[in-house]
Amino acid sequence: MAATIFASAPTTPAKPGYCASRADITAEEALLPVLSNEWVNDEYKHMIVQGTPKTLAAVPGQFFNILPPSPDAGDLWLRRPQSIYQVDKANGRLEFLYKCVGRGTNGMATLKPGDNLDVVGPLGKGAFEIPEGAKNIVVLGRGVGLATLAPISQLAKERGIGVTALLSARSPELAMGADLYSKVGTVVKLLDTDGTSGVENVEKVLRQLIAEKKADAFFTCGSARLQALMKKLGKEHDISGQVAMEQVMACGLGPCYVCIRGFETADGHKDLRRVCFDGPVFNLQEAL
Amino acid sequence: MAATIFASAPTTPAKPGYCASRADITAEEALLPVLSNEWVNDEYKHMIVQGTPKTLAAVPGQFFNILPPSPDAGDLWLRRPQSIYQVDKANGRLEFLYKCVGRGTNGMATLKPGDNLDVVGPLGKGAFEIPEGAKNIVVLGRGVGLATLAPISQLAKERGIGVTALLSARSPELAMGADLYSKVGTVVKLLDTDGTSGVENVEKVLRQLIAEKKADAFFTCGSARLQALMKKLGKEHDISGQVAMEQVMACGLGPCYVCIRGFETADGHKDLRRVCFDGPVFNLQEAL
Amino acid sequence: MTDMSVKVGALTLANPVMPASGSFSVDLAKVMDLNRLGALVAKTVSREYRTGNPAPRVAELETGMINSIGLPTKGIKYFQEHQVPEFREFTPPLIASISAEDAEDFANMARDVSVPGVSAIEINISCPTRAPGGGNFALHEDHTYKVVKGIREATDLPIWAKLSPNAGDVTAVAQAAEAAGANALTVANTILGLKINIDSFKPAIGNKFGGISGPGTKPIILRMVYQCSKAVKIPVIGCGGIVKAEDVIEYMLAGATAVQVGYMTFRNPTAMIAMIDGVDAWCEKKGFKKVSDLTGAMIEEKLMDTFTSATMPIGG
Amino acid sequence: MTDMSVKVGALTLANPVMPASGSFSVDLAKVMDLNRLGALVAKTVSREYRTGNPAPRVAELETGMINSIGLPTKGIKYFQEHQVPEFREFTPPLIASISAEDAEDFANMARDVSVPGVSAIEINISCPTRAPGGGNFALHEDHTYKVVKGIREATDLPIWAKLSPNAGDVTAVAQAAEAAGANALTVANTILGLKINIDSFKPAIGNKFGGISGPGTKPIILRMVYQCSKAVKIPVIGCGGIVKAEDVIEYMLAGATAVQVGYMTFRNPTAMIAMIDGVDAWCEKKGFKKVSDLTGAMIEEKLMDTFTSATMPIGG
Ligand SMILES: Cc1cc2nc3c(=O)[nH]c(=O)nc-3n(C[C@H](O)[C@H](O)[C@H](O)COP(=O)(O)OP(=O)(O)OC[C@H]3O[C@@H](n4cnc5c(N)ncnc54)[C@H](O)[C@@H]3O)c2cc1C
Ligand SMILES: Cc1cc2nc3c(=O)[nH]c(=O)nc-3n(C[C@H](O)[C@H](O)[C@H](O)COP(=O)(O)OP(=O)(O)OC[C@H]3O[C@@H](n4cnc5c(N)ncnc54)[C@H](O)[C@@H]3O)c2cc1C
Ligand SMILES: Cc1cc2nc3c(=O)[nH]c(=O)nc-3n(C[C@H](O)[C@H](O)[C@H](O)COP(=O)(O)O)c2cc1C
Ligand SMILES: Cc1cc2nc3c(=O)[nH]c(=O)nc-3n(C[C@H](O)[C@H](O)[C@H](O)COP(=O)(O)O)c2cc1C
Ligand code: FES
Ligand code: FES
Repeated sequence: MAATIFASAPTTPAKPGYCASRADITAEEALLPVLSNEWVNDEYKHMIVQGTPKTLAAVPGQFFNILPPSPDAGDLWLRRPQSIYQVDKANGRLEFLYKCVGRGTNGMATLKPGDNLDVVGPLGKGAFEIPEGAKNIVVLGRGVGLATLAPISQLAKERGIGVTALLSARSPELAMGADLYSKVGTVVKLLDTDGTSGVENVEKVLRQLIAEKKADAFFTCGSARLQALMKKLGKEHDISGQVAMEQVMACGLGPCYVCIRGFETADGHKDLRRVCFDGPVFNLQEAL
Repeated sequence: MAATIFASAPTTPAKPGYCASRADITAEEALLPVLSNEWVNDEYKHMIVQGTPKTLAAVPGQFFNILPPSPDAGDLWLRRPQSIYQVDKANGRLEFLYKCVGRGTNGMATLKPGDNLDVVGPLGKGAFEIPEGAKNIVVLGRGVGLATLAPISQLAKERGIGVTALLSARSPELAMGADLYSKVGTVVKLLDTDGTSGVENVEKVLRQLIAEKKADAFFTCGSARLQALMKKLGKEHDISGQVAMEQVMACGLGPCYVCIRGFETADGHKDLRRVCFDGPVFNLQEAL
Repeated sequence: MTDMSVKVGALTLANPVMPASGSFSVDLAKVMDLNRLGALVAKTVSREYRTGNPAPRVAELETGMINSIGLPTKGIKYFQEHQVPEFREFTPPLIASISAEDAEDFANMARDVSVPGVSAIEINISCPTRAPGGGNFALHEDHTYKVVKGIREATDLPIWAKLSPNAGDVTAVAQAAEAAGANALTVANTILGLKINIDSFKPAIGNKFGGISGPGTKPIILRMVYQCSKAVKIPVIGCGGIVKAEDVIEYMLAGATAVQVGYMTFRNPTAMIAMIDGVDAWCEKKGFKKVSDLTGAMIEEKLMDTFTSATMPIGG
Repeated sequence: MTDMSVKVGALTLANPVMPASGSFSVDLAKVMDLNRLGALVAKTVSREYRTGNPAPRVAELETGMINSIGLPTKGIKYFQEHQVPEFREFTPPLIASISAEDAEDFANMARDVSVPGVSAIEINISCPTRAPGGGNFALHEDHTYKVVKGIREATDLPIWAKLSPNAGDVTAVAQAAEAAGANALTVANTILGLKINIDSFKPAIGNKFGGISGPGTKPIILRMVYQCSKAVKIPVIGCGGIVKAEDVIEYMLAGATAVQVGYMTFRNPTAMIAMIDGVDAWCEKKGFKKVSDLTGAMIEEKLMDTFTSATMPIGG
C-alpha cells in the first residue's frame, strides 16, 4: 500500500546468474534483527544483532556501514561506519559498541529488540594481523577505539597469545570493555581523572611492557596522541604495529574518495588512502 | 539530545501578552492523543482522539488540517484536511472518519492508541446551518462526504428536526455510518451494486421526499454528480441547500490561495473562493 | 535576554523573523500573536484583479513542495483600502509586495503602494513562471537594473528587491539591484521545477512548471545569500527552506540580516514564533548579546592543503 | 518481460539505469552483479594525478548531501592501463568521464581516452566548484560550444556532454553542445551549495562550496531534463536525486532516454538493481512492452482556464 520510497535490492541474490562475475559478493545490504541494545555507561551503548552468513564472515578490523533511524523529525542521508565489536559465530550474532555523539548514533540508540539494524557490510580489508611468531601483543585504545580492538584481542587469546590491554578513558566509569578485555588478557586502565592517561605515563607503561618482552606487536585505535606515541616507540624498538583509522565516509566501498587519510611510507613517499577501502587498518609506521 | 528539526511553537500561549491583538486565537497546533483508530470496512477508518478546549469548540462543517506520520521511508510535507466527524464534548473527544486513499491517509491509518495526532484547527467557517423553521432535512452523501455530514445531522436531531440520510456507496459493505445515521434519522442506502445509486433513482427518492414534505433543507458532500442533482431539485422547489466542498490545500488558513473553487451567484457573477477560508460549506445554489 | 532587533537599512525590526510573501495574511491571527513577528509581509499585489493559475496549485515533493499560484490578487485599490487597514491593526512594520509585467507599471505600482502604513516595498521581480521581460526581471542584471531604477524614482520608501534563484549569475543581479537604488535584497523566490504524476502522466500542478520551496532549497539559497552579501553593501534577507531556529542562525552566519519563512508556515503555522524563541535561547546559550552579531559571522579560513586536512582529527 | 533496452544514439544499453560518475567503481562488485547495469560510468579522470579537495569532503543536508571531492584522479595513463581492463571484466558498455581545465587539453584527453573498451565519453564540463573558463564550461553556451567542438574533432566515440544545473539558461547550453557535435546530454551535475556548521561557525566541508545531490534536487533537474529534451534532438540522460524506480519513470516521462544514479548508491549500494527490477515490473503492470516508450510520454494539455479548473473534481 505504502509507496516504496527508497529502492533497495533484495539482500540475497534472487535470480539465477545474479551474482558477481568478477569476484564473490562478500558484502550485502541487510536488515539485521536487533536482539539487545543496552547502555554500557552514560555515553556508550552495546548492540547485539542477529547476523546472516555473509555478515558473520566479518573479520577483525572490518566495519559495517549503518543507516540508523532518525532520532528526530528530519532524515538521515548518509550511513555511519561502525567497527565490528564481536562476532559470535556460535550463536550467529554480531555486536557493536558505540558512542552516542550525534544524530546517527543517537538514532541507533533508539533501536529496540525486534527492530532491524540496516547495514551494509562487512566492509574494509580488515587486515588486523598478528605477526608470525608474536607471543605477546599490546592493544592501546581510547573511547570507541576499544570496540575496534576487541576482535583482534580475542583472536590473540584464541591463538594462545598474551594480550595486554591499555584502556584509556576520561574516568573509571567510562573505561568500558574492562570485563571483555580481562577475559583475554591483562587490563591496565589509563584515566584522565588520576592522570594515568597522560602521554608520559602511557610511555612509561609501554616501555615497561617492552622491557618485559610483553610487546611483540602493537595495535591502537581512537587517539591521535596515543597513536603517535606507539608509533615512536614501535620505531625505536622495531615493533610492528597497526592502527585502525577513522574518517567521515559516504559510500564505504571505495568509489567516492570521501574517506581519505594521509600516509607516508618509510622512503618518504606521501599518499592519500581511503579508510574504507585500503583500511581501516593500516601500518602504524605509515600513518600520520 | 536530538536536534529539533521542525520548529513549532508551544500549543498554548506561554508568555503573557502572547495572544492575538485583533481577534481571539480560535485555532491551534496541537498534538492530540489517539484513543482508538479502527477499520470500519476495507477502506475507511474511524479515529477517536482526546481534544483540547480549543479543538473541542469545532462546529459542524469545520475541519482540521492534519499532519500524519509518513507511511513509508519518505516524508510528508503538506497537511491533509479532514472534516470533524463527531465532537463528543461530554467526554472531550473528537472523531474522524477517513478513507485511506494515499500516503497521507495511509499514514494516518498507522497511528495507534498512545500516539499523537498532529492537527491544526478547528478551521473553516463551518457554516452548516439549518434554516429557521425547517422541520425535516435531507442529507445526501457519498464516501467520506458522510463524515462531513454527520455533525449537522446530529445537530438536527438534537434540535428535534427530522433527518433523512441518503448514503451512497459502491457496495453494502462500504455504506458506512448507517449505525450513526440510523440514530439520528431514517437511512436510505443507495448502492452501485444494485443500481440504486444511479442519478435517476436518487432523483426519484429525492422527489418523493420533497412530496412527503421531508425536505425543508438539503445538505450534500462527496459527489459532484449528486451535488448537481440536489442543486437542480433545490432550485426547482426553492429548497435551500448547502454543500461541503473539497480542494487540495496547503495552509488551511487563508493566505495561500491554493484551495480555490469556482462559484456563480444568482445574478450570474462568477468568482473564486477559498475552501479553507470561505468554506468549506457553501450555498448549494452558488456551487459549480 | 538577547537583543533580538535587527536593522534592515533604516528600518528597525524587533527580530529577524518575518513571513515570506504569499504565505501570510492577517488570517493567521487565528492561530498566533502576529505582534511577535519582525515584520508583516503582504501577498504580492498587482494593479488589476488576477485569477491566478489553474488548480491544482500545489503538490508535495520528496523534500518540500511545488506551487504555481499565479499571483492572484484583488488589485492595488483593494490592497490600499482594505488590506493596509487590516495590517495596521498589528504593530510590526508592514512590507508591501508588488508585481507588474513591465517596468513602467512597476514604477507606478511602487508609487501607488507608497501609502501611510507601508514601511517598505518588496518588489517581486522574480516570479519563477514568468519571462525575464515580463515579471521575472531578476533573471538578468540588465532587466533588473532597469526595473529597479524606475521604481527608485517613483517612491521614497525602502525598496527590497526579491531576487530569483533561477538567474545564472545571482551576484550580478544583486549588484545591479543595488546600483539601481534597492535598499535591501530578498534572496530568494522559489526555484523553477517540475513534477510529473506517474499515474496520470500529467504534470502534478495545473500550470505544469512551478516554484519549489521547502527544505530541499536551503543549501542552494544559503549559498546565494552568502554570495550576494559578499557582493553588495545593502542588507540581504534570506528566504528559502527555513524550518527551524538553526536555519535562521545558519542564514545569518551566511550573511543575512533577517529571514523570511514561507513553506514552514503551511506546515506549522506558529513556527515563526518558535524560531524567534529558539534563536533567542540559542544566543543566550552561546553568549551572543545581540542577534545582529550573527550576520556574516561565518568563519572563513584559507583552504587547507588536502594532505594536511587528511591528517586532521574528524571535526577538528 | 518488458523490453528494457534503450538506445542512447548509436549505443544500445540493456536497460536505462547506470551509475553517475564519481559514485561508481568496480569495487561495487563486492555487493552486486555489475552485469545487470545498463552501462558502467567511470569516475572523471584528468591528465595528471590530482589530490582533490580538503577533508571533510561531504556533509549531510536536510534533504540529501553536499560534496566537494575535487576530482582526485590517478591520471589518464593509470586509467588506460589499469582501470579500463578492470571495467572490461564486466559486460555493460564502459563510459569514460574526462575533465580538463582548458579546451585544448579537453580535446587531447578525449583523443587519449578513446581506447578499445571505451564505448562513449562523458565530458564533465560542469564541475560545480570551478569557473566557467576552467572546468565548468557548461555555465555558458559559448564556452560549451567551444570545448565540445574541439572534443568532437578529436574523437569518433559518442560524446555525452554533462551539463551544469547552475547555468542561467540550460537550454541554450544544451543547444550549443548539440550544435558542436555532442551525441547525448547528461543533465545534470550537482547544484552549487553551501552548508555552515552552526557549532563551529565554519563551512561544513573543507572546500566551503560543494555540489548538492540527492532527492532535494529532483524537481529542479527534472525540469531541466524536460526543457533540454524539448530543445535538442539528441538523447538526454537524466541525473539528479533518483532514489527509486518511480523516479526513473518520472525522468523518462520528462524526456530522458536513460538515467544515472549517484547519491542513492551511497545509501543503498544495490539500489540501481532494485530500480531496474522496479521499472520492469511497473511497465508490465501498466502494459508497456518497451521501456523506451516512456521517454517523453508526459501528457501535455493546453493550460486549463483557472475558473474551469476550479470546478473540476480533485485529481480529475
Ligand atoms: C571505520 C570506522 C569504524 C568506526 N567504529 C566505531 C565504533 O565501533 N564505535 C563508535 O562509537 N564509533 C565508531 N566510529 C565512529 C562513528 O562512525 C561516528 O561516531 C559516527 O559516524 C558519528 O555519527 P553521528 O551522526 O552520531 O555524529 P555526527 O553528528 O555525524 O557527528 C558528531 C561528532 O562525531 C564526529 N564524527 C562524525 N563522523 C565521525 C567518524 N566517522 N569518526 C569519528 N568521529 C566522527 C563529528 O565530527 C562530530 O564531532 C567508526 C568510524 C569509522 C570510520
Ligand atoms: C475540507 C475538507 C474536508 C475533508 N474531510 C474528509 C474526511 O472527513 N474524511 C476523508 O476521508 N477525507 C476528507 N477529505 C479529503 C482528504 O483531505 C483527502 O482524502 C486526503 O487529503 C488525501 O490525502 P492522501 O495523502 O491520503 O492522498 P493523496 O496521495 O494526496 O491523494 C490520493 C487521492 O486522493 C485525492 N485527493 C487528494 N487530496 C484530496 C482532497 N483534499 N480531497 C479529496 N481528494 C483528494 C487525490 O487526487 C488522489 O486521487 C476532506 C478534504 C477537505 C478539503
Ligand atoms: C504558495 C506560495 C505562494 C507564494 N506567493 C508568493 C508571492 O505572492 N510573492 C512572492 O514574492 N513570493 C511568493 N512565494 C515565494 C515565497 O515568498 C518564498 O520566496 C519561497 O516560498 C521560499 O521560501 P520557503 O522555502 O520558506 O517557502 C510563494 C510561495 C509559496 C509556497
Ligand atoms: C561524492 C560525489 C562525487 C562525484 N564525482 C563526480 C565526478 O567525478 N564526475 C562527475 O561528472 N560527476 C560527479 N559527481 C556528480 C554525480 O555524477 C551526479 O551528477 C550528481 O551526484 C547528481 O546525481 P544524484 O543526485 O543521483 O547524486 C559526484 C557526485 C558525488 C555525490
Ligand atoms: S567512503 Fe567512499 S571511498 Fe571511502
Ligand atoms: S489552503 Fe491556503 S488558502 Fe486555503
